[in-house]
Amino acid sequence: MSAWLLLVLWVWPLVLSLPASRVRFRQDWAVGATASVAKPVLGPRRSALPWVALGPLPALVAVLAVPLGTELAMPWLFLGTQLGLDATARVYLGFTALLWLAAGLYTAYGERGASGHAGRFDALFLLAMTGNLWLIVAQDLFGFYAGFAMMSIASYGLVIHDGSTSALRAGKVYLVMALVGEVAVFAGLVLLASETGTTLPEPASVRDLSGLTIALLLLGLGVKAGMIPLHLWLPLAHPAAPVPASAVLSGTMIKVALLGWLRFLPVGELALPDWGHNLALAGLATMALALPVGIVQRDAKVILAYSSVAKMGFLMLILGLTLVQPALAPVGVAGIALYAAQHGLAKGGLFLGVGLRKHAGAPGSLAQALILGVLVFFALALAGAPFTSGAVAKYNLKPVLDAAEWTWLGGAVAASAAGTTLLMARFLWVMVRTEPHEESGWTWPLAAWGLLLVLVALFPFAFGKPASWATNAGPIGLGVGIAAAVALLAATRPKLLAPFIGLVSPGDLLALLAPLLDAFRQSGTTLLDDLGQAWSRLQALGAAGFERVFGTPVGDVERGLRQWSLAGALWVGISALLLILLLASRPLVAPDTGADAAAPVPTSTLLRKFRDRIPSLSLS
Amino acid sequence: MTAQFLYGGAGLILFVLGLWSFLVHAPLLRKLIALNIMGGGVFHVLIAVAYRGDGVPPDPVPHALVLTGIVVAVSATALGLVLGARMQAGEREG
Amino acid sequence: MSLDLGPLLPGAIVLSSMLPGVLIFLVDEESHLLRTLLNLFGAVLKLVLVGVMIWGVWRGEVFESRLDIAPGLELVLHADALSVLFVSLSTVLWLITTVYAIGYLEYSVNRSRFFGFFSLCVSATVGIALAGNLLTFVIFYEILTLATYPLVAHRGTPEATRGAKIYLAYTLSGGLLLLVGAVWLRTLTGPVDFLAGGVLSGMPASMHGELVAIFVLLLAGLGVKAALVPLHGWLPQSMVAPAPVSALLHAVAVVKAGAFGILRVVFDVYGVEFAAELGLLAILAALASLTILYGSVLALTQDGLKKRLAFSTVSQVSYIALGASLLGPIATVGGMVHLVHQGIMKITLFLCAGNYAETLGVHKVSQMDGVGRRMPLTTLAFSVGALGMIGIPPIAGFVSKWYLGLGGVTAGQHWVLLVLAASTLLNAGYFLPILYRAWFRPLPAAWENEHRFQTRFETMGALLWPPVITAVLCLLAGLFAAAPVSPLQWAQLIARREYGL
Amino acid sequence: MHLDLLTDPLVLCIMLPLLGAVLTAALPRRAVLLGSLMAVATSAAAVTLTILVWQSGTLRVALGGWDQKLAISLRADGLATALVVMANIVGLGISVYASGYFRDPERMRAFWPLWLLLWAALNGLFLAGDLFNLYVMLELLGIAAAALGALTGSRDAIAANLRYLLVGLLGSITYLLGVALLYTAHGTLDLDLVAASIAADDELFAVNAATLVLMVAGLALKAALFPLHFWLPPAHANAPAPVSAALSALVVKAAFYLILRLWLDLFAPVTGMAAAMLLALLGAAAVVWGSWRALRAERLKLLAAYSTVAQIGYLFLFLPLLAATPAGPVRDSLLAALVLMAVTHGFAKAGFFLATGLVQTNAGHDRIDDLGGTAQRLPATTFAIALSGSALIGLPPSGSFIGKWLLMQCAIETGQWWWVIVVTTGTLLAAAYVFRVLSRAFGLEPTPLRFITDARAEIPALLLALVSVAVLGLASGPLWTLLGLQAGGDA
Amino acid sequence: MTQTSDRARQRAQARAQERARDLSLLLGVLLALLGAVLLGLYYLALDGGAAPRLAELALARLPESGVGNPVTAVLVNYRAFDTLVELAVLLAAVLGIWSLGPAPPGFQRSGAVLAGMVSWVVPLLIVASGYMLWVGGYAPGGAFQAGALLGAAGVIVRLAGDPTAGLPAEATQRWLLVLGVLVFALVGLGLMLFGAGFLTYPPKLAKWLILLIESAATIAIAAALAAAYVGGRPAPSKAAIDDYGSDSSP
Repeated sequence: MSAWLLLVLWVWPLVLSLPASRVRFRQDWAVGATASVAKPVLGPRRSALPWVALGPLPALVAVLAVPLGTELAMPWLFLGTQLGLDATARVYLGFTALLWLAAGLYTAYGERGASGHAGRFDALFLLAMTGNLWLIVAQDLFGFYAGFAMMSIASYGLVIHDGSTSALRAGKVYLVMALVGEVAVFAGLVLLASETGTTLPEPASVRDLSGLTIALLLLGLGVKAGMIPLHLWLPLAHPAAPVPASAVLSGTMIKVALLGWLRFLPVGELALPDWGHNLALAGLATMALALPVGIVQRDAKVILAYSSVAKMGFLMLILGLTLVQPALAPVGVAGIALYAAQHGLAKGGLFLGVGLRKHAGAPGSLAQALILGVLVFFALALAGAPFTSGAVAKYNLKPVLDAAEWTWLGGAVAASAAGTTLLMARFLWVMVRTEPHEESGWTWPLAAWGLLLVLVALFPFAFGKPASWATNAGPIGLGVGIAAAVALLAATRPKLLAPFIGLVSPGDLLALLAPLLDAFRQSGTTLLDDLGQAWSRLQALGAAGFERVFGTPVGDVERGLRQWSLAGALWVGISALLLILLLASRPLVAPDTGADAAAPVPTSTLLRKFRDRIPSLSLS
Repeated sequence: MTAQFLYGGAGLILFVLGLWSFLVHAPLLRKLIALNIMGGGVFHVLIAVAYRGDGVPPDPVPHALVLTGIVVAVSATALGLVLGARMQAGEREG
Repeated sequence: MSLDLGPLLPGAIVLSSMLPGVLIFLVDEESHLLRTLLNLFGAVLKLVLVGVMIWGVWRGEVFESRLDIAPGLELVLHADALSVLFVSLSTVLWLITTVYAIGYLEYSVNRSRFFGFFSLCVSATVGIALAGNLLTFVIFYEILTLATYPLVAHRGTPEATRGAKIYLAYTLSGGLLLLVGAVWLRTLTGPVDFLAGGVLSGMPASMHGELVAIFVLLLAGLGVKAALVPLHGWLPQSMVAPAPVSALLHAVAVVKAGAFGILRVVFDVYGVEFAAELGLLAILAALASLTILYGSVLALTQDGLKKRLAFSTVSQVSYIALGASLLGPIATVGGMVHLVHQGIMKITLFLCAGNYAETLGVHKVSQMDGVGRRMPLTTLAFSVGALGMIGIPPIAGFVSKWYLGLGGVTAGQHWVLLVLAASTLLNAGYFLPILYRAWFRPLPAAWENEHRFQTRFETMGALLWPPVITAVLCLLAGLFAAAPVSPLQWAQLIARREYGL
Repeated sequence: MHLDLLTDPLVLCIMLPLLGAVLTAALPRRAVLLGSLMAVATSAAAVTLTILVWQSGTLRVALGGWDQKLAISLRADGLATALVVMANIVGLGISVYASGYFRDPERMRAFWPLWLLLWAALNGLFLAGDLFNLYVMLELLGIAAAALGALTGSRDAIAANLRYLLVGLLGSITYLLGVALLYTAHGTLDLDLVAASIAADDELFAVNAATLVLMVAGLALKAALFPLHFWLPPAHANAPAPVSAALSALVVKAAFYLILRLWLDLFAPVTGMAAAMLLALLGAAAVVWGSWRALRAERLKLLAAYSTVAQIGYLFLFLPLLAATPAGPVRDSLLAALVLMAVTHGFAKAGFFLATGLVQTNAGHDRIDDLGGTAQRLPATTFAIALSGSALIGLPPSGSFIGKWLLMQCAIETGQWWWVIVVTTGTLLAAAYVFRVLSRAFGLEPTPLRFITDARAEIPALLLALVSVAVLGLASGPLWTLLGLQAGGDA
Repeated sequence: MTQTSDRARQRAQARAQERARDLSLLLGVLLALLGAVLLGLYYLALDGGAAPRLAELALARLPESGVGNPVTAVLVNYRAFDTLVELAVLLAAVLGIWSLGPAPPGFQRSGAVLAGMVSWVVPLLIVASGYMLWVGGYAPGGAFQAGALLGAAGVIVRLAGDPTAGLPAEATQRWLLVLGVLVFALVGLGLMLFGAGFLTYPPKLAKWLILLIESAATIAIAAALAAAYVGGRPAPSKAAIDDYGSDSSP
C-alpha cells in the first residue's frame, strides 16, 4: 500500500499547483460597475492555504514510511512507469523534500516580490517540485526525463519571476542552456535505450554504452550540474531568482545531475578510466575556476552560486574517480548522496539566510545577530569545518580520494577546501555589510530556517562516524587564517582590494561569449536579409513576368486564323498530309509474290494499277 | 468508261475550282456560288456513277441523291444569303 | 438479427458527413438551428459509426466497401488499423472543430456554404483514410483539394482569394503528379489494393528504375499536401482561412492527408523494406529532415501567430515522413503515432489562436502580452500544445519524438537524433517566447478589438471548450501512451502488422 | 395499334423531335408547351432505346421494309446509344432551361422549332446507318445550328454564324464528295455494307484512303479540330445560352462521333498509326492552345467555347492509342474511356453554358473580371459551374477523370508517354481557367439567403453538371455494358 | 500624324494583300495537286468499283414501290427518309430566315407589261407544276420539280411587287411550310402504328400514299422556296399584331 505513496508524492504537488495558481477561470463580466476593466486573474499573496508548503509533505512521509526497495510498476502510465525507492533515492528524496518544504514555507509566508504574480510563482514552484520529486522516485528513464524537463522548464518561470532586465537575461541564458542540456540528455537516453534495450536503467544493465551515449549524458546533465564551461547560467540565475527559488535551484535541482549519472552510467559495474578521469578533471577545473571567480563577486547570491558550482565540481571529481575504480562504488555512491544532501541543506540554509538577513528583523536587532550567527554556522558547514556536516560528508569520501592515482590530488582538494572557506568568508563579509530592511511576518520562514539549522547541525551525528567529526581542520584553518588576513587588509586598506571586486562579472565566460554570439547573430541576420532580398527580387521578377503575360490585354490572336485563305491553306495542307500518311502507312512496295521472283522491278500497287490501265504511263 | 471518267473528272475539277474560289475570295456571294459549284461538281460525280452504258437504264439512286442534294444546297444558300443580307444591313446601320 | 456491417460501414462513414454536407448547402442562411442540427447529427453519427468500426477492427473483423466506378477501376474503402487511426483522429477532431466553428462563425456570413464544404472536407479526409487502393486515394485526395478551396477563400478578401489560388495551384499540381504516378504504377502492376507489407517487392529488377521514378512522382504529389520543402509554399498563404479551417487543414485534413499518403505509399504499396532496398527511404529521409529544420527556422521569423503555427506544421508533419523513412518498426510507430499526436496538438494551438483572434483581436505574437491573465484556460491549453510540440514529456509530442529517435538509432541512423535535437531547440525557440509573453508580460491597458461574450468564462463556451478538450487529449495521449487503445498502442499494432511481427 | 419495341424507339428518337418541330413551327403560340412535351417524349424514347440496346445489343431497322442494301438503315449500337442518351438528357435539360430563358416571345417562337430540328438531326446523326442520310442530317444540323446561333441577332452573332454556316457547308460538301467516291467504288451507301466491302477489297486501298481523307477533312472542320476551330469560339460565345450549350455539348460532338465511326468502323483497314498520330498531334495542340486561350479569355462564354476546343482535342488523343492497342479488353477500356470523356464533356459543358447564361443574365454581361459578386449571389449556379468545371478539368470523381486515367494508363503502356504530358498540361490549364471563374464567387458581397433562386434555370444546369461528376464518375460501369465491351479491361 | 497612320495602314493592307496572294497561290498549287490525285483515284474507283451498285436492285424492286419512275421510287419510297429529312432541311432554312427578323420590303409594283406577263406565266407555272407532280409517278418529274415550279411562281409574284410572294398570312403560311414534313411524318408514323413499319407502304396503298406525300411536299417546297425568297418573317397582319402585342423586334 505504501508503494502508492511513490505516486502520490509527486502527483500531489501537481494537483496542488492548480489551486495554488489562484487562476480565476470564471469571469463574470456583467457583475460590477468596473466590468470594462479586466480584473487581474491572479490573486494576491496570502490566500487561504500555504499550498506550496503542503506540496512536499507526502514525500516526507514517503521517506519515512516507504521501505527500501519498494517498487510500483504502472506499465500503462506514460511509456511504462516504474517508481521505486533505493538507498540513493531515499537520501535524495529526503533532503529534497526537506529543502522544498523549507523553501515552500519561506515562499508561502516570506516571499513578496512581484506582487500580483504570486499565484504564478506558486504554481510553477509546485510544478518544479513535482518534476524534482518524480525524477527521484522514477526508475524508468521516461519518468526521470519527464521530471527533469518539467523541473527545468518550470524553473525558468521562477528565475524570471520578478521580471527585471537582469532576471530576463538570466532566464534566457538559463533556458537556452537547460534546453540544450535536455536535448543532449534526450539523445543520450535514446541511445541508452537502444544500446541496452531497457528503459529501466541501473548500473548493472547499462554496461554496453557507447562513448557517444556517455558523452551526451555527461554533457547534458553537466549543464544542470554546472560543469565548466556549462555553468554559465548558474551565477546568473541564482541572484535573479527569488530567494526560495535560488535555494531549491542550488540545493536540489543541480544535484539531480549526479543522480542521473549514478543511474545511467555503469557506476561500480565497469571501469571507465578515460571517462572517469575526464570527469574528474572537469570537476577539478570547475572548482579551480569557480572558487577564485566567486571570491571577487559582489552579490551574496552570486557568491553562493559559485560555491555551488565548486561543490558540484567536487562531486564530479568523486564520481569520476569512482568511475575509474568500480570497486570504490559502494563508498562513492553513498558518499556522493550524503554529500549532496548535506550540501543541499546547507546551501538552502545559506540562501534562505540571505533573504532573512535582508528582511527579517531590524538592523542591529537580536534577530539579525542571530541570523548572522546561524549564517556563520551554515558557512562553516558548507566549507566543511570540523564537527559540521561538511567535514563528515567529506570524510566519507576520503577512501575515494585516497585511492586516486593522482598523488597531487590531496593537495588540490585541500586547496579547494581552503578556497571554499575563503569564499564563505567573502560571503559572510558581504552579508555583514548588507543593510536589512525590516518587514513583518517572518515567523514561518524563520521556523523553516530553524528546521534546516537543526538538520544540518544534527547531520554529523546522524550520518557520521565519530572519527570523522574532527577532520578537515587543516585546510579550514588555513582558509580561516587567510580570510582573517584578507579581512584585516580589506578593513585597513580598502583600496588595495577594491579593484579585485567585480573583476569578473557573474557568468564569467559569458562575457567573452556574448560579443561572439552577437557577431554571429548580426552576420546571420545580414545573411538572412540578403537572402530575403534576393528571394523577394526573384519573386518580383516572377510577378513581373506573370503580369506581363496576364496583364496585357488579350487581343484577338485568332483573327488571322479566321481568314479563309489561311484557314483553308491549313485545312487543305492537313488533309494532304493526312492522305500522304495514310498512303504511306501501307508498304508502297507490293509484297513479293514469290512465284515470279524474277520480276526485278518492285512496283507499288498504286503504280502497278496505273501501269496496267494506262499503257502510256507504264514504267516498263 | 471514258465518258464516265471525263464527266465525273470534270466534276472533280469543278469541285477543286470551287474550293479554290471559296477559300480565296472574300465576298459572300462568291463564296456561296463557289459552294454551289462544288456541289455541282459532286453532283457530276454522282451522275457519272449512275451511267451504266448506253441503252441501259441508269442507276436511279445517284439521281435521287442529286435531287435531294440540290434542295439541301438551295436551303443552305438561301439561309446564307439572308444571313449575309442581315449582316450588311447591320453594317449599314452601325 | 445480424446485419452484416462489413461491406456497408466504411461507405456509411464517408457518407455520414457527406450527405449532411450536401443538405447543408440547401439550408437557408438564416436557419441556424437546422444547420447546427445537421452538423452535429453528422458528426455524432460518424463518431458512433467509427466507434463500431474500431470495435470491429479490434476484434479482427473486416470492413470493406467496394464500388466499381468503371470496369477495372474500383473504389475500395477498407478499414485496417492504419485507417482506423486516421479515421478516429479526423472524426473526433471534426466533432470538436464543428462545435468550435459553430461558435466561431456565429456572427459570420455564408455559413451554409462554409459548413457544407466543411463537411465535404471531412468526408474526403475520411475517404482518404479508408481508401483501400491508390485510385480511391487519388479520388478522395482531389476531392479534398476541391472541398478545401472554398474554405480557404471563405473570407472573400483579396488576400483570401489569393491564398486560395496559391493553395489550389500547389495542390492541384501535386494531385496531378500523384495521378500520373498512380497511373504509371498501375500500368506496371494492374489494380492493387493497399496491403500491409507492400505489394511491389516481387517486381523484377528491370522495373526498379521505373519504380523509383514513380515513387518520386508520388512523393512529389503527396509532398505538396504534406508541405515537404520545397513544396510547402501554399501552407503559410492559406493561413488567411478562418481559424477552424486552419485547424482542420493543419491538424486533420490537408496536411495530414499528404503525410498519411506517404505512409500508405511507403508501407502498403512499396513496402518499407523494398523501399529501403530501392534507396527510396534515403530520399524521403533527406526531404523530411530538411523540412523539419527549414520549417522551424522560418517559424522563428514569423510574427503572425497563425503563420508561425503554419511553419511549425511544415516542420512537425515531416516527423511523420521521417518515421516512414526509417527502416524498422520503432520508427514506424513514431511516425504513425505522430499522425495523431501532431493532430491533436496542432488543432489545440490553432483553436487557441482563433480564440485570441476572436476574443481579443490578437493576431500577432507581438500582441500577445499578458493574454494568459485575460484568457487563462485558453492559454493553458495553448501551453500544453506548445510544450507538446517541443517534446516536453509527458505530453504526446514526446512520445513521438522518443520513438522516432529510438527508431532512428535502432536503424543505425544516428543523425536522426541531431535532427530531432535541432528541431526541439528550434521549436522551443519559437514557442517559448509566446508562452513567455502570454504568462509573464504585463497586460496591455486594453485590447484593440476585444469582444466580450455574455458568458461566465473568458470567451464563448463553444470557443473555449474545444481547445481545452484537445489539450486534455494531448496530455492523455502522452500520459497514457502505454495504456491499451492509446494512439501509441494502435501505432504499434499497425507496425506489427506492417512488419509481420 | 401495334408497337414494335425493338425498332420503334429508333424511329421515334428522330421523328418525335421532328414532329415537335413541325408542331411548334405551325403553332407558335403553343411552342413552349408543345416543345416541352416533345422534349420529354423524345427523351423518353431515347431512354427506352438505351435500355433496349443495353439489354439486347445493337438494334437496326431498314426503313421501308426494303433490303438493307437499298433502304436507309437506322441502327443503334452501343457507341451511338451512349451518345444518344447523353444528347437527349442534355437536350431535355436545355429544353427546361430554355423554356424560361427567352424574354422575347419572338425569339422563343423561333427557338423551339429550330431547336427540335437540331435535336432530330442529332439523333438522326447518331442513329443513321446510311452515308448519304448522314449527309442530309449533317446539313440539317448545320443549318439549324447556324440559325439558332444567330438568334440573338447581334452583328457579332450573325457574322460568326454566317461563318459557321459556310464552314458547315464546306465540310458537308467535302464529306459528300467522299460519299460519292465511296458509292463509285463500293456501290452501296449502307455503313455496314461499305465497311464489309472496304475490309474485303484491298485493291482499292488508295481510293478508300482518299475517301477517308475527304470525309474526315470535312468533319474535322465541323468538329473544330485545331487549327480548324477558328469559327467555333465566336459562334458559340455569341449564341444564346441554351443554344451555346447545345452547340458545344452536342453538335460538335456529333461531328466527332462521325469521324470516330468512320475511323474505327468503316475505314479500319485503311487507317494507320501515322495518320492517327497526325490527328492526335492536332488534338494535343488543341488541348494546349484551347486551354490557354480559355485561360486568357475575357468573357465567360468565350472561355467555355475555347474549353470546348480543348476538350475535343482530348478525344483525338485516343486515336493513336487505339491504333497501338490490339483488340481485347484493354482496347475496349480505351474505347469506353473515349466515349466516357465525350459523354462527360457533353454533360459538363452543357451545365457550364447553362450556368454561364444565368450569370450573364444576372450580371448583364459576362466579362469575367467584372463579374464580382454575381457568382456569389447565385450559389446553385456557381455550384453548377464548379461541378461541371471539375469535370472539365478531369478531377475525380468525374467521367473525364476516369477517361484521363485510362488514357494515361494506355499511353504509358503503349510507350506513347508524351500524351501524358499533354494531358497533364491541359489539366493544369483547365484548372487555371475554371478556378479563374470560381474565384470570383468568393468576395465580400452580401450573403445569399437561398441556395436556389431560379429553379427552372438553375436546376437543369446543376443536374447536368452533377451527372457529369457523380454519375459518370462513380458508376460508369454500365457504359461498358452498353458499348458491349469486355469488362475488367486491365493489363 | 493622320498621314503617317494612313500610310501605315496602307502598308499593312498591302502586306495583307500580298500574303493573301501568296496564300491563294499556295492554295492553288495544293489544290491542283490534290485534284490530280483525286482524278487518278477516281479513275481507280470507277475502274475497280463494284459494278452492279444499286441500280439492278432498285429497278428490280420497282413494281413493289408503287410508282413507275425509278428516281421517284428511290426518293419517296426506298430512300423516303432522306426526302423527309431534306424537307426538314428546307423548313429549317426558312425558319432560320424567319428568325432573323421581318422580311425586307418588296419591290415596286410592276408595270403593265410585267404584270401582264405575270398574269400569264403564273397560272402556267401552276399548271405545269401540277403536271410535274403527276408525271413524277412514272416519268422524270415529281414533287421537287413541281415545288420548284410553284416556288418560282411565288418568286415572280414577288418580283412583280407583291411583298408576300403570293403567300397567305403567317399563320396559314406556317402550316403550308410544315405540310410536307407533317404529312410525311404522319404517314410514316401512322404506318408504324399500324404495324407496317415506319414508312413501309403497303403495296396496295403505296401509290396513293406517295401521291399524298408528294402533293404535300410540293406545296411545302413551293411555300418554302417562295418564303425564302421573301427573306424574312412575313409582316404580321393586323390581327396578329393585336394578338402578340408589339414585341416583334428581333
